[in-house]
Amino acid sequence: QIAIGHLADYSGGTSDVGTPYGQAVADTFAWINKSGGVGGKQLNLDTNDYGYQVPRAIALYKKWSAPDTKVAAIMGWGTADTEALTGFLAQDKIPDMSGSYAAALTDPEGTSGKAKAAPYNFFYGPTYSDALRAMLMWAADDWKAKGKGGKPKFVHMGANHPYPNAPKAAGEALAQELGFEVLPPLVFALTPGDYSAQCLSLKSSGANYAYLGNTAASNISVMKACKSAGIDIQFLGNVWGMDENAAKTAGDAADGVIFPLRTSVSWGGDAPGMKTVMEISKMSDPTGKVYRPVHYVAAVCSAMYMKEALDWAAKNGGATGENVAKGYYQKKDWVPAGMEGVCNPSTYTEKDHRGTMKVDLYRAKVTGATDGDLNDLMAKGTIKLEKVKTVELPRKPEWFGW
Amino acid sequence: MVATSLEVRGVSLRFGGVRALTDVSFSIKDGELFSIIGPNGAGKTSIVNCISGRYKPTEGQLLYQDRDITGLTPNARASLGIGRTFQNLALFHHMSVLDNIMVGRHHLLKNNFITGSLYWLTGARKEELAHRRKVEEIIDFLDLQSVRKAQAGTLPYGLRKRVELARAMALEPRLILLDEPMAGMNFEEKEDMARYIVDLNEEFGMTVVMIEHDMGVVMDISHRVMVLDFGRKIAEGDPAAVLADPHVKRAYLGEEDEVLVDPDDKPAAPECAA
Amino acid sequence: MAGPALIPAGDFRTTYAADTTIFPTKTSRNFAIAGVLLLCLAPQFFGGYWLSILIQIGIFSIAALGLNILVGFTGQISIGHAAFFLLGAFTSAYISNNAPIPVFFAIPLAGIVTALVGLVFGIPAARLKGLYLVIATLAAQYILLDFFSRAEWFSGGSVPASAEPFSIFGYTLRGDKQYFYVVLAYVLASYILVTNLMRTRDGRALVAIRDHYLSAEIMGINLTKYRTLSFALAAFFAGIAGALYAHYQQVVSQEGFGIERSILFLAMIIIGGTGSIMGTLMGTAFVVLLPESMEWLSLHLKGGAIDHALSLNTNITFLREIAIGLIIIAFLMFEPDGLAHRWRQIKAYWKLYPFSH
Amino acid sequence: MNTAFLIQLLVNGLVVGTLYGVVAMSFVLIYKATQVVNFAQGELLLVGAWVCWALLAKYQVPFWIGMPMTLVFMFVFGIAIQVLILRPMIGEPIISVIMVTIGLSTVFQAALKWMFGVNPQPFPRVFESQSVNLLGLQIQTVYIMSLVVSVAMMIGMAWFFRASKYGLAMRATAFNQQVAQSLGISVKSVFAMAWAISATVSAVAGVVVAVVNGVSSGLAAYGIKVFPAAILGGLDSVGGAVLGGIIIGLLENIAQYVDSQYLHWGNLYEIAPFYVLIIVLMIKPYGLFGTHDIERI
Amino acid sequence: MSDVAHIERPSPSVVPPPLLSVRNIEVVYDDVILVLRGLSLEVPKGAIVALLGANGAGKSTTLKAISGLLKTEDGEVTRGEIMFDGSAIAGIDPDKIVRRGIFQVMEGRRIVADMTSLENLKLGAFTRSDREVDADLDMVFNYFPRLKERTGLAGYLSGGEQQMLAIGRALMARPKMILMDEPSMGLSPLLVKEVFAIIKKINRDLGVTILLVEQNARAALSVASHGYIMEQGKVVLDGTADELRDNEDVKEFYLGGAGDQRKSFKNLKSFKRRKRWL
Ligand SMILES: Nc1ncnc2c1ncn2[C@@H]1O[C@H](COP(=O)(O)OP(=O)(O)OP(=O)(O)O)[C@@H](O)[C@H]1O
Ligand SMILES: Nc1ncnc2c1ncn2[C@@H]1O[C@H](COP(=O)(O)OP(=O)(O)OP(=O)(O)O)[C@@H](O)[C@H]1O
Ligand SMILES: [Mg+2]
Ligand SMILES: [Mg+2]
Repeated sequence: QIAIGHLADYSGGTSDVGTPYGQAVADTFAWINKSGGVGGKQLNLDTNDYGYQVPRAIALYKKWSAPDTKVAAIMGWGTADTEALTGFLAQDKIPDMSGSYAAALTDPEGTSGKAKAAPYNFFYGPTYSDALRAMLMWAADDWKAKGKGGKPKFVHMGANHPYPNAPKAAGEALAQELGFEVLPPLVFALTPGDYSAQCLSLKSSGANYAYLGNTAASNISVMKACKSAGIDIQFLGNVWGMDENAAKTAGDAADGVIFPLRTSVSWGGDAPGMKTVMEISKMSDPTGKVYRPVHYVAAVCSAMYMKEALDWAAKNGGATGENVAKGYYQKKDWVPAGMEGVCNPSTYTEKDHRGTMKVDLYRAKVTGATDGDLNDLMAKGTIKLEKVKTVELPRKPEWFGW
Repeated sequence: MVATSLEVRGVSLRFGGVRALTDVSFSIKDGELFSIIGPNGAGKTSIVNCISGRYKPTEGQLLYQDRDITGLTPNARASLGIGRTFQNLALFHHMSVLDNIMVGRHHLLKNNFITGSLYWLTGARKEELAHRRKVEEIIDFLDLQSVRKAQAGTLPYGLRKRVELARAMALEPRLILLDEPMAGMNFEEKEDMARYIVDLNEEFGMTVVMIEHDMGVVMDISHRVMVLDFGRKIAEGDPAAVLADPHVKRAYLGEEDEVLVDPDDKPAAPECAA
Repeated sequence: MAGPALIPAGDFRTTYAADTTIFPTKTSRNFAIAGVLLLCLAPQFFGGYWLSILIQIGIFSIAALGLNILVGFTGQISIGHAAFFLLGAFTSAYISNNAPIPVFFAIPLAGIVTALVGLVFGIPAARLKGLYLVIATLAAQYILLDFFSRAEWFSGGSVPASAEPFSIFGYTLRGDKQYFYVVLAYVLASYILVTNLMRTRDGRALVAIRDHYLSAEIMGINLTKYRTLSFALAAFFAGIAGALYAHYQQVVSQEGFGIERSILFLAMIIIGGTGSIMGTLMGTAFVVLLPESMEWLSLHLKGGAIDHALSLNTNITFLREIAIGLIIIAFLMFEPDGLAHRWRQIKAYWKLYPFSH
Repeated sequence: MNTAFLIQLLVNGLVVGTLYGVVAMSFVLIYKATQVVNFAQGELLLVGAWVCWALLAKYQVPFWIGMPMTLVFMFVFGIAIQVLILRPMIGEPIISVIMVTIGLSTVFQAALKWMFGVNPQPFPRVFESQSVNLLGLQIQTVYIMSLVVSVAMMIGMAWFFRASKYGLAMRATAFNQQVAQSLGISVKSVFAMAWAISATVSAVAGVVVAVVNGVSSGLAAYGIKVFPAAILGGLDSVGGAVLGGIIIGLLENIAQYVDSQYLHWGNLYEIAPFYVLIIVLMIKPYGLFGTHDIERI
Repeated sequence: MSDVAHIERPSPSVVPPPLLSVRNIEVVYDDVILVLRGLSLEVPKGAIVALLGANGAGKSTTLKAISGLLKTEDGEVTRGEIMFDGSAIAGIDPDKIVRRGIFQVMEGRRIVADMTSLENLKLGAFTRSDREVDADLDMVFNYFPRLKERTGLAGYLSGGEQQMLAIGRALMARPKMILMDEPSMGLSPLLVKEVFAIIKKINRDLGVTILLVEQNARAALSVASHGYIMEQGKVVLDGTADELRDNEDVKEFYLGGAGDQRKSFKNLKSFKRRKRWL
């Protein structure tokens, strides 16, 4: 048996997105086991809901890093636990495939000079910064396409907190470069509240594009407040701040928001790999009828990358943390077997953990009232995710690490 | 010539519309046992509060050992040697009796939060023990041995009053203000308390200002008495004479008074009274 | 009440010195020493998991001890303690990264810096009481966190700051087994210092202020000075604890140090018993161990008969959270004065055994 | 000087401020009667929001029936909490009771997520027109409802505490439970009443914020957010709580104005109220309307 | 308890049933501190009974045991029973006991400091729903005119004024029985007399039964018909007021000197005679 640690947040502050993500990881590993495991060995996934609390994550990690029960790898989760574990991971040589996409985690050797070395941190998907870069590029084109004159105005919105701030500098720098007028950032808290004041500021400053850096609940508040104040602005969402459920809650306020997807299609999308995803989903939903949000599909990709790294390690000297990490470096532009067309091809090297530079941008379309079951809403097409554009970012060295 | 311990000059105190004190003046000599009496709400506690710094007089001046203390904070007055007890008990409820009394010595101790924490290394221990010895003397004097380690909040009323006295004594005050030290005590306990107060005055040489409603006690042990009524001084002087004053009788004692006034049993004034 | 009656008969004191010892009896002192010695052996016996739990208990208990000075002894509630903890962590990381000062000295320095900042935020304490003060501390929490988000030079901004591993005179300690002793040393030192403080002049002044500030003032205690001082002391221990945490994790991030954590610190001392030094340690252990034991329980329920009966699977996480809340509530209903109080009663019971009164 | 912008912000501050006031009021109610800082206030609000949501969205009850049902439910719920959890704590140290409310908030958070899921949910459309125009600003209709309700409740509460026998009883209980009991006041029922009213009032606020933001566990943050409002007004003053709420609402919006027009600091919106609060408290240590402690010995 | 020293007296032919009877109660604080050790006493309907005793004897504890307030101080009646008006009241909540007609004036005034005097008095009438509350208010203001003048918060009243308020508040409840804990404490001689006159008057005019705990034994025995003396949690002596007044020990320890010759506080000897009944 190969032991894997799994940190999930089903009950804490990020449980809305943590639940589908964690479920997908659990399902994928169950499915892997069902289809024969890795190198003939079953995977023993130790799923733990740590409620987004750092001390609990550390305690769990210590369990997993103890010599006699050491895990081969960890499926991590959020910013909080990933940051807390970074130092330990490097010491103990245990790879952590997390859901925290901070650019600072992509620098395994610390060569970028922008962050500390994080040799054992991995994730699947574009960094927060790259996602924002892609959206800005789209916005620049959009502005031209609309044929409006003058400089478009861009504003970064979010709490004064590491998560929303992570892509701020990168975004503003690129916006400048692309000819945007960059407005002073607008702050709103991570919790739902009344953000009409921010909306009025948007209006008075005449902003055209606004990045919403927070998680869903507070982004919804902003979108709704701006909608009812009648403000015309193009919102740019972020990976964790916009999804089917957010669109449902925000209703027509979410109509037209652009946001990045980590996979090239969403649930039910037209891709060969989607069949595998559906199979995996049956692990916890035998009926196969439940709609799975974007985080589920992305998490399946993460877990499948981990699986292939484990595969390689098992064949090349055993599934130790060190070998698993090396497993990631073996191929270029690869997609895990069975996930074709779903996961974006990724490349990990000893020097650069930016897996993919490809960002798929989607637009939320909401037509009509959104109360009711998400399954129905998606089936009826009341809520739709439309692909807008796929941006291939160049792997620029100056974008490395931030 | 005996030095003046305290001089109160034209003190007035107002709370919004309430005139608690109006132009009260008196002076207390060193070593005197001075009583303040008066009807309820006359302003007795208020004057003591002015002396100990709890209240700031609206008008007037307070001189302690010829020094103007009107503007001083209460804690500064404690270091000058003014101690007091309270009418409605004000002990530190959750502390032991011993600690309560040790708090009284606060201004006499030197160690601080750093030297105190380092205890063995900085002499704090030595200092604490030295003062503990002093406190034990007070405990012996007031017969508090058996409750030394008890929580002050659980003591019966009478003992609490005694602990308060002990705490005030621990300050080593030159001037001690006692606000109704015998309220709520039975006769026997009053006897004890009276004895302690007399000892404070005679043995320890403290100047005592006492507010008390028990005329027997006031008559017997005080050297001089001042009477307040509606915030004004209405009489001052020799206890027997003051109590015989018809104004005082009307305002305070009630007409037919059963307290025996025995002119021969008058306490001696301080040795070298002027 | 642990009155004099509870000291076993035959244990006479002949000197005042003997009466001021930390431990009321010889046995209790021997037990304490044996306990510490046993703890010293802990790394030999415990796996990484338990060791890390012990380390966390140790670190948090230092911060909680500071908070207990403020809440338990001086009677001022603070819900900004986590921010001071974080300040200590960032400061120590900053000092050891940017100045030629080894971590060994950076930790106490961080404590001092935090104490100074605590002093500033303690100024309103001189005037405010009760809940009004609580809100001032809440403001401290927000203002400090806002500062951390802004001051990239200091905290790394959106990137977590890194902290050096603990080193002393060129020798670097690595791994939990070694770090455990660092924490143990700090815990012992902190608890002894605070115990001493509380039995000397300034400690008594703090308690006196809590019990009756008006009469404390008249007993010669400068209220302003001691109220701000207790903030500084609380911040000092929070800073030390934060620094220890920083060098344990080797990264410092804002994540997870909002009001929730401040409230958790409060939980530690209330559950342990406000105003009790040993209680602080017990309360911290309780708060750290409760989720862990629930985790353990839920793990063992998984797949069992109860699991099937209730079809728990994902629900178990919520049941576990509910259980944590309910246990805290039940505990307080059963023992509102905290663990320290129960502990004293148990001791009293055994001393008086077999007589119940 | 962008006057139109400023006026719109001020109107918004006023409107949102009354909502803060309502939550602060529910908070002050419990404090006033029991001296307990209720850290589960936000969760009470959340319970109200979810219950109303369930009635409206799940069971398709019309709003004008669903809302009163929610209020009745919350009234009973408040009593139930008091009877089951807080009653045994009567007479215990206040700080322990405060801790119990912290425990309660954990329980509520988890239980609500369990029952209603972890995803935010949209609140069914309640009013015909979502917003009305006030001085050039589109205000959500539901805020107007909260405005009306809060004013009505404020007057009611002020009367209750000043003139009614039970109001007096509640104040006496807050002062000292032992004394209250010695006067024949049932501390238990006073507390139950306080929790019941507070829960009901929070439910009103809960529904308002749910209509505006959708329902999600994050709404509980309002509980902590109104702390400054309650304090600014003075902890034991119902009218003060509402006024405190309005001031905080205005402050946030003015801060936003100053920030977006001049300073570009970023976080002034969130932080400025705290700075102002500290300054106000340094001048008026008991808030604007709080009664001073009696310092008499 | 058997060691109670009864003063022999002819028993009256008709014994009215006592309104309150406390039988052999034991009270423990905090689960460990035993304070009352088998205390019994009876208060006949319409009588004033004095309960005297040294500090810490447990007088206040006795009153709190009767009024149920013990609970609020972590105290508990562990043995014995308390009968009021024919039913057992031990263990009942204090507010219910008030509704049954026992009102305690607690030691140390305990007025509600942040309310006005008027509000305090109104609170006294909390359990009443009749229309005579206002008339009774006037009655109280008649007894204590000073209270009417002080319209500010009660917390700022002087000690004596607060005491008046506390007594007035009890009157407002119109109870069957008042338990008074040291009503004369801190009052001026003039007011002490007034208070005792009022006690007598409410007993006579309103028919209120009174259990009076007092340190001013002389005054207490002058209004009471019967008295109990407590030491260390037990009744050690009881009898009619006259009998007690004539008892040598009572004279010495409670009334201030044997014989009618009052000794001066100034010239006290330090030695103390052992109490005979111990
Ligand atoms: N802080 C205050 N605010 C308002 N009024 C006050 C304050 N302190 C005292 N008073 C008023 O001043 C008057 C004098 O009060 P004080 O306490 O000095 O009386 P006293 O002579 O000590 O009476 P007693 O013998 O009853 O204790 C009283 O009427 C009281 O109501
Ligand atoms: N809450 C409490 N916890 C523990 N012990 C208590 C408590 N209250 C009173 N006691 C103890 O009970 C005993 C009796 O106290 P009580 O107050 O009944 O005496 P008392 O006769 O009223 O005295 P006093 O005349 O001083 O008022 C005392 O020894 C006291 O220490
Ligand atoms: Mg007085
Ligand atoms: Mg008593």
